[in-house]
Amino acid sequence: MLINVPETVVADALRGFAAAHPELTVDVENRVVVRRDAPVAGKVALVSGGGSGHEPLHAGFVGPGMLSAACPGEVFTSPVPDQMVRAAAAVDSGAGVLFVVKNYTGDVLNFDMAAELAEDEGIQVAKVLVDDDVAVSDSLYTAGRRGTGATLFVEKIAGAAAEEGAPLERVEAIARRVNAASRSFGVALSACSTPARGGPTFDLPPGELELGVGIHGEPGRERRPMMTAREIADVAVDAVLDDLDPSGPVLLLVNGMGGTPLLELYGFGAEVHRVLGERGVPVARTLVGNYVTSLDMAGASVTVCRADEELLRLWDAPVRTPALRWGR
Amino acid sequence: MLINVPETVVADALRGFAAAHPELTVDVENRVVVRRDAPVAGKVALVSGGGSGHEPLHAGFVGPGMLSAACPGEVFTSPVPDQMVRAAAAVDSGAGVLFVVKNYTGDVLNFDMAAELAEDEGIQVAKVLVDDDVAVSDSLYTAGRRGTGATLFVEKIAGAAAEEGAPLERVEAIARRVNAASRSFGVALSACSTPARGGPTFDLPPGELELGVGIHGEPGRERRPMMTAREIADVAVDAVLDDLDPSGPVLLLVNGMGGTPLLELYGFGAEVHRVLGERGVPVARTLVGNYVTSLDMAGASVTVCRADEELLRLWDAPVRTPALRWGR
Amino acid sequence: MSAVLDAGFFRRWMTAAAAAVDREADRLTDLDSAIGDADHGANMRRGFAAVAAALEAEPQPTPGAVLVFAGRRLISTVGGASGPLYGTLLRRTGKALGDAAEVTPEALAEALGAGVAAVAQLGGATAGDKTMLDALGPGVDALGRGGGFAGAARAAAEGAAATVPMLARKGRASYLGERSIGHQDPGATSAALLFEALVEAAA
Amino acid sequence: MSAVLDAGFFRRWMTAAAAAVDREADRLTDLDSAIGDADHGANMRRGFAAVAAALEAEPQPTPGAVLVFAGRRLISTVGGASGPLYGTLLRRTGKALGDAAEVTPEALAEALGAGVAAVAQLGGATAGDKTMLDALGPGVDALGRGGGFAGAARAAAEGAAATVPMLARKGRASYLGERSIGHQDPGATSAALLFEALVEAAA
Ligand SMILES: Nc1ncnc2c1ncn2[C@@H]1O[C@H](COP(=O)(O)OP(=O)(O)O)[C@@H](O)[C@H]1O
Ligand SMILES: Nc1ncnc2c1ncn2[C@@H]1O[C@H](COP(=O)(O)OP(=O)(O)O)[C@@H](O)[C@H]1O
Ligand SMILES: [Mg+2]
Ligand SMILES: [Mg+2]
Ligand SMILES: [Mg+2]
Ligand SMILES: [Mg+2]
Repeated sequence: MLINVPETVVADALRGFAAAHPELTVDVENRVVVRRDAPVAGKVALVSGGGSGHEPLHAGFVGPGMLSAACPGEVFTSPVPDQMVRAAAAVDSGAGVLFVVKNYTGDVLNFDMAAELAEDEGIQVAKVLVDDDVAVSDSLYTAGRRGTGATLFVEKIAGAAAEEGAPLERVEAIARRVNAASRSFGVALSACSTPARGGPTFDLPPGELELGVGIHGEPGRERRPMMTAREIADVAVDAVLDDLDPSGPVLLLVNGMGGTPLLELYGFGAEVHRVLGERGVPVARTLVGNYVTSLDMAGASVTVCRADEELLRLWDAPVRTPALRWGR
Repeated sequence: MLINVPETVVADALRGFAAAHPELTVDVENRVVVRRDAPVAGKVALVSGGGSGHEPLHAGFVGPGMLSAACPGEVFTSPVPDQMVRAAAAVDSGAGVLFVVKNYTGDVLNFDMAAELAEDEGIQVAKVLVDDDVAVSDSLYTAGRRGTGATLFVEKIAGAAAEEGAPLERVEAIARRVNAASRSFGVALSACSTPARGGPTFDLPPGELELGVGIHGEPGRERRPMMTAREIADVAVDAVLDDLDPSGPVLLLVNGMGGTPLLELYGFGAEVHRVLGERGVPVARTLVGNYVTSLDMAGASVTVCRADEELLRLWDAPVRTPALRWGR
Repeated sequence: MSAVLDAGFFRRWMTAAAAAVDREADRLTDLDSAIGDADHGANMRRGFAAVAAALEAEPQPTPGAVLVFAGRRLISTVGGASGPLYGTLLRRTGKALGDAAEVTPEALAEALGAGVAAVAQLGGATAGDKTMLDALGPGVDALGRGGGFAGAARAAAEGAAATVPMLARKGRASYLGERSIGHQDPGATSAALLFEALVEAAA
Repeated sequence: MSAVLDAGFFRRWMTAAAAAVDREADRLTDLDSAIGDADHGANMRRGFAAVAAALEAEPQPTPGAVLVFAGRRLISTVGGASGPLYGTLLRRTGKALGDAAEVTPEALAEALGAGVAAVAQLGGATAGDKTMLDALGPGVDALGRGGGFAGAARAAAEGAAATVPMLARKGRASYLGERSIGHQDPGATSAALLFEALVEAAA
């Protein structure tokens, strides 16, 4: 691993992030990344965060048109409430703060505590839970669906709404709408290696793959002999559509887990487009790349979001962050 | 590997690229990616290309402010002259075409043949050879230094000059100047796996690394027991500075080879900034990310470019490509 | 076990807990990599190291204060699921102890019962869900039945071992469905270490 | 070897070359992965498969035409260093053969000499640089000395084997410096296959 010692990985990365992005305010000590012009008068602020190891999520999505602040935790570990409270205080203009929380027990508990503390400080807080991963059944027997690729859609689209001046309830409602309209499915062709562990988090021999993985190096729902990109696209897209059933155009994210070359990811994207075409689903916008990653895991996920005109307009709105940037 | 069969990897990726980037013209059959508005009247065109497996280089750099067209070859194999001639014909407005060629025997020979053929068709062609890799000594006993990370600097800055309306000789001169002012050094923490080979291109046990690698999965100059990010940054930056000796501000690219998580890459970037600071080299701009990759190789490279005011201005000029995008 | 427990005892407990999770961090992470995300060892080590250091710098005056303070530190330094859950366990236990300078083992057992109930409420888990509750519950029960610290540690360890055949219904392990069966829960394992640390603190 | 060689022979040569590089593609790629970029087998397979298919579709009338046509196809389909180099070898050899309907082995040896010289000029390499020239040169020389196709194939194979101890001075292997020593050059290895294919075509 290209690191110093496991203990300083997150702090080291934040120092490097600060050096590379002078356009953002990076508090390395307290682990908060903030839009330089925050608080923006009258604007609802978006705060997200989660374990590190998913870069560019979330710090790479801080900037005009998307997040106001991000709180990186330790690798694969939710940040602590102190970070979120500090972030909320730094970005709140009085118009309130939306916490974008991926649905993991740790993230939920820590953001809940933070929301209580922030409200104690007089900050109005709303929360949206992102839970798009169809590989996990949303039942009493699980912690509910995981939050994965849809996080990008929620943060981009709700961020655009906030930038347009929408009030907190409306930003929150749009964020919920995007989440409800999004589903994801992921596969792993290798495990990932966390710094603390120093090696792969599970044993996946070459020639096998895991279907239905999340983004924390955990094994998936099922192990299978290696499949082709075509076959994987069939499984992933069908799993997503089974649960979503879109009638109109969709936003598509073909997301790399970190270790899959862009060359392969684009080829996989071609197969995803093929299946969606065969299923009669028109793709309005496509994003291909490593956006919601799992360290060096080889693999990919497919996220589909049912889009109406408003969501498309907000998707196309200008965004200016380290990892996502267009318009203006 | 997330592929169908090795034989179709490049074509599959181009199909996916075309689907994801309707703003570009992608000729999948003939393997040419072209700016949609080409030829731009009066504007010098930039054409580059090289083996696939280095994505987003080069196709990801096609668009206003950077390349006019890119020609992807097979994996790690220079494209053929037919592609380059076709690209040149598609983008030439009469103002001439600059071929940006990384210094590898295959690329040089194929682009040379293409230049001859294009000139036969009445297209004015200039060429710039990128050879920034200090791990290879530029002597009679080698094919000369390899072209690696500086390619991004050359394509961005010469692309900006062309966009401003500079004539061919001037665009060529700027490209040469950027190349002459740039040096790179790379390390590998793992080999990469090419589709054709189906496995790692060489054997690198965990706990060892290769210093002085290129971007084609070839072993480097020297194998060493694993080093920390701090130590690697010392070696890489010193190798670069030894050969460059910058007095003023520099552009810095901390480039991932593909398989190293962004989290680690930013941490490595912090160490690179530290060494440069210790050596008294002010960093004017920093770019951290996977830009000139070697499939799924774990590792990173450092590219430093001595920058004057003109280069900085051209660097900051607007660019609108899939992988590099700012301004406007 | 007839002796009353003062603030020094509770500080020793936290220091022993820090040593235990440090010693066992790799095992906890290994367990977590089988059915979770391979960070439980690092999480517990980071949290209890911070607790031990903070108590060194600011030794708290009463048993309740030690635990409330330790719980807050856990919440501020651990993150993940275990940070708020263990943090709540200690805070609520500490609050239940009030501001007495010394407490009996019986009072501790009762206070721990309140702490465990708070954990169950916060996480929404119950016995048999394959979580830390499956060690915390039996440990506290044994203590309440007068089993002493050693008996509680034994019961907690047995509770942790009993999570192996369980199907996880809470936390990350639940994502695995049937594949969670056959592995010991990392949080139950660290919970058992907390009871072992009680034994050490009393020795 | 007294027989004259017609266009059919040259087409058979190209077909046999396609079969040989297809058969040996993995070995060529293995050699290239040791000191290059692991694509030489795929490159040669793709190029000669295209040549064989194109000749099937458009059988060329003369020996010279077959080789010029084949060379062009290589240039258009291979890429890398080997595409222009092998393409030039065949094109220049073909050009040197002129438009005769039949050529003698002696004429082929001479024409190949011109082809090899063109490769040396294009790539700037000389004997001993650990490239395809180290098999092409000895092969052509043996043919010129009347060693026949079999003798040429033997000499080319020996030439390829002799690259093992060489330090590479051209192509990617040169990046490795001293570490290029001890490995056989992939291009020299494929060059030897071309001479083997000559033997097959004559059989
Ligand atoms: N809802 C819950 N209730 C009680 N304990 C839980 C719950 N969810 C998780 N846990 C415990 O937390 C442990 C995992 O802790 P840790 O690995 O530190 O956090 P994370 O799961 O966020 O990575 C599990 O082994 C389990 O014992
Ligand atoms: N300058 C040169 N002159 C002659 N032959 C060369 C030269 N450079 C490379 N070669 C030959 O090309 C072979 C490599 O071909 P290939 O792997 O197909 O292309 P690339 O090196 O572009 O990947 C080498 O083994 C060597 O024999
Ligand atoms: Mg975790
Ligand atoms: Mg090659
Ligand atoms: Mg965990
Ligand atoms: Mg090669």
